[in-house]
Amino acid sequence: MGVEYIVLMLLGFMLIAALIAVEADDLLSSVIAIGAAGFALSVVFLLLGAPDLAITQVVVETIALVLLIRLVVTRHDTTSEMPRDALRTGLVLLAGGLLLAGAFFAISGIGGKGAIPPFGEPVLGHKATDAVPPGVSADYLANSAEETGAANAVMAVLLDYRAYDTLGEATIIFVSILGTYAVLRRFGRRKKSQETEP
Amino acid sequence: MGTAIYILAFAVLLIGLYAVVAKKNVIKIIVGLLVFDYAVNLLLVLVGYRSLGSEGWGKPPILAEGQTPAQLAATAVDPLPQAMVLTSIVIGLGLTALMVAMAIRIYERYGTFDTNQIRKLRG
Amino acid sequence: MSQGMTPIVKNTARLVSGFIAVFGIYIALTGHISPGGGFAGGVILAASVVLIVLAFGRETAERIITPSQCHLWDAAGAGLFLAVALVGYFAGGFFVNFITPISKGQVGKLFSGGTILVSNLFILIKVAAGLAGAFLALAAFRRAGLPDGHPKEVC
Amino acid sequence: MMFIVPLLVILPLGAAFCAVAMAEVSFLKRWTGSLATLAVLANLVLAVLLFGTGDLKLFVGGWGPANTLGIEMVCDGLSKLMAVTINLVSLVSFIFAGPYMRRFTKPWLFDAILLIMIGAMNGVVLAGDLFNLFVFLEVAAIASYALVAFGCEAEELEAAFKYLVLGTVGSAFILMGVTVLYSLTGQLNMAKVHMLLPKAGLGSPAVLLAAAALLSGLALKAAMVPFHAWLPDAHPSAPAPVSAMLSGVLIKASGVYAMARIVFNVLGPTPQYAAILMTLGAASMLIGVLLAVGQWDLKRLLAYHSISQMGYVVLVIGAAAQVAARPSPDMALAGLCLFGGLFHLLNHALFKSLLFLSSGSIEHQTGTRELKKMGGLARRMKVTSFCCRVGALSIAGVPPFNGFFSKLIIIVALVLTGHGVLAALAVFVAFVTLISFVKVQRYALEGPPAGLAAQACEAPALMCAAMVILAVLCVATGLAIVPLREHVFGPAADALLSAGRLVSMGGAP
Repeated sequence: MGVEYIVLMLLGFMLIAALIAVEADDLLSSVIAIGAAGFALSVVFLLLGAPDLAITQVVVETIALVLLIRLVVTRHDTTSEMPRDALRTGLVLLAGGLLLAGAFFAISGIGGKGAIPPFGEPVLGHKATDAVPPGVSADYLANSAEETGAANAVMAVLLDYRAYDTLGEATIIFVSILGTYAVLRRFGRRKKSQETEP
Repeated sequence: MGTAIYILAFAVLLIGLYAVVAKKNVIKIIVGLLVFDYAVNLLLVLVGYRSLGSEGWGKPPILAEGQTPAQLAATAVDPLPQAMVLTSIVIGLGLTALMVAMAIRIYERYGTFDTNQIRKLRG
Repeated sequence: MSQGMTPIVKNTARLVSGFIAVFGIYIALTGHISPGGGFAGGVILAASVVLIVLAFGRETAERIITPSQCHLWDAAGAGLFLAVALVGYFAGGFFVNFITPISKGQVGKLFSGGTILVSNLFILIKVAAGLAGAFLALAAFRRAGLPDGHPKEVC
Repeated sequence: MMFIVPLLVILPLGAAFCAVAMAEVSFLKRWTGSLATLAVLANLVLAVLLFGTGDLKLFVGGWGPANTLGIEMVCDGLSKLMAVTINLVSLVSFIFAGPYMRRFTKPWLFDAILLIMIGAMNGVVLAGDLFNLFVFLEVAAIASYALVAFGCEAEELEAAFKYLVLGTVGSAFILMGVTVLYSLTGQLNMAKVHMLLPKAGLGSPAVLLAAAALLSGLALKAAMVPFHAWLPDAHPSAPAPVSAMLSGVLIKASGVYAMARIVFNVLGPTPQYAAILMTLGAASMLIGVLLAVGQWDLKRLLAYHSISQMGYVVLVIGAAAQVAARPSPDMALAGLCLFGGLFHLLNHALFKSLLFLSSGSIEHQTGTRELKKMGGLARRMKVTSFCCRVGALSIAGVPPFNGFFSKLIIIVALVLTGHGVLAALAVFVAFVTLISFVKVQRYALEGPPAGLAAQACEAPALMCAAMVILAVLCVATGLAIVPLREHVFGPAADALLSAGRLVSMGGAP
């Protein structure tokens, strides 16, 4: 059985899990369903030749799940099911339909050249003489071991060729954690009497 | 087959979008954003996958013992989208922590996750 | 909740949290030769702190690492990663891999990849300390409940 | 001079890391604000120094230029203009924040987060790589979510959450667009993508999908009208220096600037993209100002005016794209359009941050933002009300001030490109803006002192100093229009129009 079928089945599972997560009445089941979708995604990553991503996705998913479960488990949900906002839902469905149709045209290549390359045939596989040459990744694969000394090409890209992006990534974690501290301060403003002290 | 995989990825993305716009609960909105994030990451990895036809699946872009870089370049999947997804996953984690903190404070201030009751601002 | 969970959970947590921490460090340090890397390793290392907070409660966890130590390690990790980028100026420019030209190492062995190994280490410190600190802050907030005087708008 | 370019990003980030470490040391804790101000001042000096050089292109890590393996940082005329604007407004905001933030707890957190936002915005305007652009957009966005929620009150948390949700959706769309472009070309470097896109088919569905995703994501960040819902909540909820930064530079750097870059330097201007930009711009211009007129909350009123004024910029950038997309483009006319747009962008950064800072000063002294509860402040707070008047006259487009010149150029450019109706609309919007600010003057500054304003006294000296700097600049930029066009806006417009100049190697790949 080809990898396509397994990926397709896992994506179907993800789709169902995401639907349950969005539509479940109980917030805890919703959060657990999103965890299931995340773990299915990590298996998809593993099958598609991305073990780095699979590891990261699993551990990130675990931490996110712990955070979300602790968030919902002690808090009482008082959401009353309101009659649906028909206009909003309709607009979303309309926009979503347009997006899906556009994506379908962009993927299936109706309208001649310029479609997203078919699944399994990325630009990387082009020949150097094609109209669109294979791009930077071919160079990464061929030269990363020689140029950076790292056997793992993903790490070579992440921490050497494109290390500047990784600085941004580290800053994102840094600033979101500072933001967490800022949001969790018990008092945002001082009382009048405390204002004089810096 | 390939088209079906892409369309499924876009369908997951749409579910996330639907939850963000139409749901009236802070947790549901967070869940929708997570689904949205998954779908975009998935799309990036799909774009970089290379199948080798009859010779099997695309290999991870990691140089194995005794393999030459030329062999790797002929069989491995694209490493650049993977580096991008790694960044994107980390962004997702940071956002999740921030969203959870905000949800805790919103619950503390309003006593509910219902966005119909969280409406001090006029929009 | 202040005493944590049952003894079974506590003993298991005591047993495995060390292994989890070591595994996180291993994942980070071998990131350039096998799957993993500093981010995954850092999150795993933070997960061991999360496990201790869940099993024993926040006070016990703060005996291992306090929130203010978390801040310091967090800033130090980020600053050291930036320093790696800045040292590159002496080798020709911003973010230049300055170790590879000196000693390349053997591809596939631990000491290879130049700054990649060093950067992974600093990212490990940064991510682990940051996430552990954020989780401690979230845990502290949860226990405290509402403050006695509900804050009033002062201005 | 090449070494300066990364420093613009590194200095604020490094200072932020230092500030967090300093906060744990008791005797250094109160100096984080000074450190931040110094870092931003150094940044401003470096950004001004860059004007002495030509276009700088730097491959980070030395991985270029042969096959663009690394990330390219591009510092052309437009990047320099944006970098100076960002660092100038940031410096003024930090000067203002010194006394203002004493009212909040843990001001070091504020300093660190705002420094990261400034560094990230510098990163955005210096990026020559699509994914790098996305990463720094995201850093700036996350920092701004945290800053909007900084006060921790119910409204602030709610506004921040709304902003976070919409901002994240926008970012995800941007990443989707980048993904599609990468799948078509195998490159992330903007110049290379621009070069390879015609081979993939410019009007093909995949490119249009990418363009739709990128433009809607960036329109969300720029708060263009169908996507504007978050801005009037988020900008007023933040502390005043942050409002000044968000309205003054963030929506420009991560919205309008990125949009212009993508349309001109990556996708290449076509009539369709021009039409989209002009529709977004005209709608924001009109609807923003109509929503603003009815507001009684001073900061909300200013926030709606931000939408409207950004509409002017996007409209005229769209007109420039339309001219540039013609078979035989009139580059002088397109340059005039861009000159008007970019000049208005700079002016808006100056007068809108001035107005937000003076509203913050009023709020700090009187404790209210409601126009009806103020009154008579002209006598009680002389400096603040003088600066507020300068800002109001600038935004309303009264002759000697900078807003007049940029609006005039925009209207002339619209007439010359053959959009008489849009020009008339722009005049109408300018008129409504004037009325709206007459209302502010009438209720806040003139008249008998109302309850809360009666005991108000002048704001601390540093806050006044910050406002006076901006007020002087508002007048100065209006008077120095000719040299500015020659040395600043001309190269900036060239950077957008000559997309080929971004190509570092030239020739076939």
